Amino acid sequence: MNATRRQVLMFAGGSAVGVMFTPAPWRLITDTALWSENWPGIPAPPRGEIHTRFTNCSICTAGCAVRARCVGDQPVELAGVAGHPISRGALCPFGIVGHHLPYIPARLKEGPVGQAAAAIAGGLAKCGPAEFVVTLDLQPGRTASWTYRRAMGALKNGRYIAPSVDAQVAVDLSKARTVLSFGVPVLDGWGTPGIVNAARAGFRLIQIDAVESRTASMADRWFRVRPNSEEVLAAALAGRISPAQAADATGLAVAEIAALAQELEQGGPVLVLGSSQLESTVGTVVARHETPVPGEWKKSAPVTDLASLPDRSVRVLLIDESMPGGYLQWSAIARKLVADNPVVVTFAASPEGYARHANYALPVAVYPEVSGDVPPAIDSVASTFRIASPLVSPPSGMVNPESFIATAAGLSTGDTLRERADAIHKSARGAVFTYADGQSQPLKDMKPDDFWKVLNAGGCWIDEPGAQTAAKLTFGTAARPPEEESDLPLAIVVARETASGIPLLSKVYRESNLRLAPGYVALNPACGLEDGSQAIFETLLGKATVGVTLDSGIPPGVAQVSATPALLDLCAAGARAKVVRS
Amino acid sequence: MMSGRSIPFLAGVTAALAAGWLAFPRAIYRSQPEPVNFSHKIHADKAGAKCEDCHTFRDDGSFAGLPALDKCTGCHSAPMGTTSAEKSFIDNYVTPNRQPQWVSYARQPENVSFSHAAHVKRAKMACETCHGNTGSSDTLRPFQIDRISGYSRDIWKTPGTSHGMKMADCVECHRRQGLEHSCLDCHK
Amino acid sequence: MTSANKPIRAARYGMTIDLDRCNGCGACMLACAVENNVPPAHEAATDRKGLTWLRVYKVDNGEAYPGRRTAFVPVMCQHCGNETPCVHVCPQQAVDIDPATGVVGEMPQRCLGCRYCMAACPYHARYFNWWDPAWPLGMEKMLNPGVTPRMRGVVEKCNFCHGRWHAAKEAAAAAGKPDTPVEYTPACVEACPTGAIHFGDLNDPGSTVAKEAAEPGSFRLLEKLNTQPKVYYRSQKEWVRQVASAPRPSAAKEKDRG
Amino acid sequence: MDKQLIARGVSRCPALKFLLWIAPWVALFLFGLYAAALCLIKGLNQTNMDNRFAFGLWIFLDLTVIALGAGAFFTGFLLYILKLDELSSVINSAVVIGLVCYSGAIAVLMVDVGQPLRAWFTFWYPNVHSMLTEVTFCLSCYLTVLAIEYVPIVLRNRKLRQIPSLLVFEFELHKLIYVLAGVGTFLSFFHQGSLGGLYGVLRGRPFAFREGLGLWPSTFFLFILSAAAVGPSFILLTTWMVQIITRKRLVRPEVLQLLGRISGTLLSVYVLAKSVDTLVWINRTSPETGFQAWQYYSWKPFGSWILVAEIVVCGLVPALMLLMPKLRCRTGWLVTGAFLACMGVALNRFVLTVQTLALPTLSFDRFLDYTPSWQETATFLAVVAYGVLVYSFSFRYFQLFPQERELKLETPEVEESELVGRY
Repeated sequence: MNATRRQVLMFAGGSAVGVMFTPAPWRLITDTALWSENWPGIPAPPRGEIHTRFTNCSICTAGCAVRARCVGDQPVELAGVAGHPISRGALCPFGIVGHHLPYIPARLKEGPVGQAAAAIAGGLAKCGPAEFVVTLDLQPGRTASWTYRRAMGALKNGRYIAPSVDAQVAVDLSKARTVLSFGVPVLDGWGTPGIVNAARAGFRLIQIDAVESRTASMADRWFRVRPNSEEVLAAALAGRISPAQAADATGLAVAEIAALAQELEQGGPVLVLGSSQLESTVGTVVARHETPVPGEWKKSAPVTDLASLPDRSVRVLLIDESMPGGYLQWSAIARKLVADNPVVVTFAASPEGYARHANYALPVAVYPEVSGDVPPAIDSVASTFRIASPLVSPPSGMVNPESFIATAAGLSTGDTLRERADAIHKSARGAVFTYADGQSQPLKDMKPDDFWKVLNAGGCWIDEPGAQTAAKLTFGTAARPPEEESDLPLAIVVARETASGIPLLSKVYRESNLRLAPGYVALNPACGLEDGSQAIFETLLGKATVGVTLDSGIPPGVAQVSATPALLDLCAAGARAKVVRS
Repeated sequence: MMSGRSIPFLAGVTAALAAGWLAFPRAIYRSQPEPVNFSHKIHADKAGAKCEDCHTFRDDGSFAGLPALDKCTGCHSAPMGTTSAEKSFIDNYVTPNRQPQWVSYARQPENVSFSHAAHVKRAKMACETCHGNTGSSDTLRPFQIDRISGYSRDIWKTPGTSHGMKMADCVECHRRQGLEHSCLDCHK
Repeated sequence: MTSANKPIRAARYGMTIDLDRCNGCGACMLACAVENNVPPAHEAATDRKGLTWLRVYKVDNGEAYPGRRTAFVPVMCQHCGNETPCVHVCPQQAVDIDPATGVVGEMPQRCLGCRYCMAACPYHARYFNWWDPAWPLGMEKMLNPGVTPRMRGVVEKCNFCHGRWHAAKEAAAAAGKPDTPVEYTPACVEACPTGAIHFGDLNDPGSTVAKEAAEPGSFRLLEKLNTQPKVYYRSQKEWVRQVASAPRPSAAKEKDRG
Repeated sequence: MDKQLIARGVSRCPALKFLLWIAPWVALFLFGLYAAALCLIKGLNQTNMDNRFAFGLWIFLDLTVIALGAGAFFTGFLLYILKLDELSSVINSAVVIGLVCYSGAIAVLMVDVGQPLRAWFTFWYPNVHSMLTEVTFCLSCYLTVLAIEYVPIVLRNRKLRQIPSLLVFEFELHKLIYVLAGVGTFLSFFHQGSLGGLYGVLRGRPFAFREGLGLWPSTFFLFILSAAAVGPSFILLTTWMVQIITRKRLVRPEVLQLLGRISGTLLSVYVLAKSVDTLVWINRTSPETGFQAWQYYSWKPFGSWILVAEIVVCGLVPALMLLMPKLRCRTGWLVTGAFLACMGVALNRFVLTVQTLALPTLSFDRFLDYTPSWQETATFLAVVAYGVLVYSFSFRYFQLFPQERELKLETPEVEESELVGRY
């Protein structure tokens, strides 16, 4: 018994010794090490031929030209198009990761298309004489926008609503020697990066900002005023009120205001942004020619704003947020809806916008899946026409809001983009810049088909510059009088530099503290909350859970709120808030 | 000491040696047949003389690697000859226009950045130097893949050559050329 | 490692970054992540467990409102040229410096994840993969074939976009052009909308970087450590040049998030 | 039931009692293994380390444990090379402690690296310039030495002695002991040093960076000295503790006092060297790299008190305690002194590991804090438990203290009855 046990042990010992003299153990440690190079879960990038394709970015109206490095037909890297007369090769951080937009985690995958159509038809039938069918277009000025206006025009009580009405006025940064900005993020997502950077050396930037925004920190001069007191300062500079009055409201010294006023005297031409009180020097603002459209499109609903509608009058509301622009607070919209079950349909890529309130949320394709034109940028002195042509194919089940709304309104449309392009070609104005060869040629030397081809393969039509005028440019959020009285401790400042849900943007707001993350509120470090902690954000309109970011650039008594719809819905103009530990 | 008591010990040693040298080297690989029984030899004679005729370079200098079906259908739109291999190729791939899923014997690990242009065009190396006699083979030997690391058997030893395609083999040649600078020369 | 190598026309790739132009938009950080297949953050990741080969820091002069000034400092691997701290601490030659380019290279597949190099790096330019990389379903189709994704448990860092270097080298080989040094542009340089970053061969006196690096306003981070970084920063503002020196505990106290 | 395994002439507690003693340690050990498994399977995201705190609890305690384990080589050195025969009465215990410390430390290191499957690359593609390579080689070699030194202790077990071939083997092995002691000493000196060098070479971390004396930075030599100094202290401590726990007299008091004296002497040398080094660093090394030394201590909680605590309270004070014969002969003072000495080294390793990483290097850095996660703590506790277990078994079945038998005969029978205590 004992003996056999010993034999077994010796056999084992023997094989242990023996195996050391075979390749087995050494090969096994090598192989396990090699396995750790490509163990499960580590994707292998697709191989294939490298192509270059061109398009225009339609994330915002800057519509920067994009050069896409593609493997097979899959875009893997986006960059600007050098030599482009408008975007000048620049691309903003969001544009750089634009091709990841289809992969936002919260993307709408499907929606009740049939039911929505039926509900709309029902709503149209039920629509009384004093009731309206409304299309709210968050990004006006597109060809699709024209289709909406035509569709609403085709209905007897259709209305077309857009957040910003005046689309034809543009600024000419190259003409300004001083830019006076009331809370407008001039250097950070307001205009076309290429244009702003090219002009930057030419003007002195004076930023009026309640917090140290990225623009404020890069401005030549930054005046920190009390939140929502920008317009008071503007009034003082316009001479409507005395510097003393302004001083109390803004928290600036009288001397400072006087000095600023003088600076503007000498610093002309002055371009004023974000104020309804001050007018820019003639020359810094231009009235662009309208990008031509087919004549028959003209008989369509005018562009109006929400205020023009009486309360409780909207029976059917169709919202196109497929290309998000300015966001209208929901409470303002809800006030306009009829009392007995109105029909609200939104066309959205993400459930985080109006989809939270609509009866039907229909999924749409996003950049760079879908073909659509980008309205001219605010700082482009000439009208433009550029098409964001798709780089990838959209997932199935996506709805095209343009044709959906047209059909709902009984309007028959063809290929509207092509019709628009032909109309532009007929005008024979301006020039066409082709991305592939970097050449620019007059439109009149081009055949319609070539023009159309260029537009889709990466090209841009640029009109002749518009006439110089003067205007009050109140875009951004020029502070309106508070809509409510509230004794909450914090004044609200909305950060327009918010990142969308593109996964890789975590680099700039979670893996570093460069930008304010969506759903976050920035507070002064002395606020008593921990950096990165969760808290309850509360205004008179309600409360929401937010993340807290501590930023010494935010003065005490101020909360800088990321412009996510859920938070914007809580922030009426001039509203105050409190942030408490959750 | 060398008494009967050490017999089990020696038995153990022998068993281990046998297993390690005979069984293990076979067991470690998994075999996978190529989709079509392709003869490089015949094609070298009949179709194109040079490897580059099928294993082409793209305009940008990158290497296309294994040819796609359209290369074949240039001649094989209809059966050429009556071999069963020919028939199955036509039936399974040409007629339904399906890409044959070739497996590359010489597929390098993902983190290797190998430039055929640099070796073939700049250094004027012959394909055989690394790929051995594959070009003159009459049949496609089954593709053998390491069960654990998932790398091709040729990486360890390429038939028809005295070497494999391990890093050591690359380094050895680069060192002779005095062209060995840093890891990222060849790794990505 | 290098044994009796052919004499090469050695390049010394370097960068100059104009801090007066940088407006902290973050385009460089994202372009870098896209180019180098750096995965999006794991939900538990923070700015201390993240992967940002290139990280833009927001710095200020430590003063309160009227006097307060802010600048943005992009920090990537500084590619130290002298006693490169990370190179000689790595126990298994996963880090080396390329004599042909001066680029400090790191091989994640050789790395055992001891993180000694991270402790050694004064610029915190090295990042550890605390998680296996993960992309939203389908997004891995958009990975760059020029760079391998890394696995969990290894260190990685900026290598001046070596994927692009390889591509340029191959193109040169195909076209029969000389390949040392090859001309190429790293992703961050290409992406910077304000053109604040320049890249080139510091050994070539004609190059922009060589010229700019020699200008008075240019400086390097922690120069006194004598690690001879190849990334030069430039600013006309005295206080901005100060950020290159050792920390100021008093001021740094309240400097929490920027 | 395990009577025939226990050495003749010594008494050990009943098996049941022994089981009760080890049960909690086994539990702790298993819990720790679970935590370690988490780190290995899910990855190091289970820890609270991060890109800035690349090293944490594990490295700190590894350095400490290895310093304390130095008793093994240094006692061996004194006994076999310098022929201090009194020490033969603790050498076995010293070897076991060394084995435990080193194997434990290496086990934790395997969890600490992100890719343990590639750890062997260090042997295959070694970077000879790296201190860590030096450490890895010496540690693994010395662990082997310790294992070989441990074998005779095992083989002298009553049961195993019955196998003649093993007896022969043991005898042959014992002849090697001088060689082993020599090799061990050399290796240990070397890796204790390279562990110090680990930080001294960090040019990028001016707080840790030290100028070189010859090939190595000063910390290289300081680590050797400090390790040699506290090694004996730790053996003294453990022996004393075992005596308390087992309520047995295992070694003569003189032996402990001798250990104390050795410790004290070396400690005073170390304190002197350390002070000189610190002064040079404050006045030359650090300023030259652009860092004023006072800066480091302006980040709370790491005030200059930490320097005082390290050099005076846990350096000079215990050195004096152990050097003064009057104090040394009182167990209380002796043990306290030894304890303080060990604390001092622990503190030194803590400062080099944690404070070095906590301090900012760039002007826009933050001063960082770090608290180990439960997985980190548990993993390390597993090593402690493992140590206790190995030691307990060794003590029960092997002859760790040769003097124990004689001392037992000397002790009067009366006490014997109740002295057959625990163990």
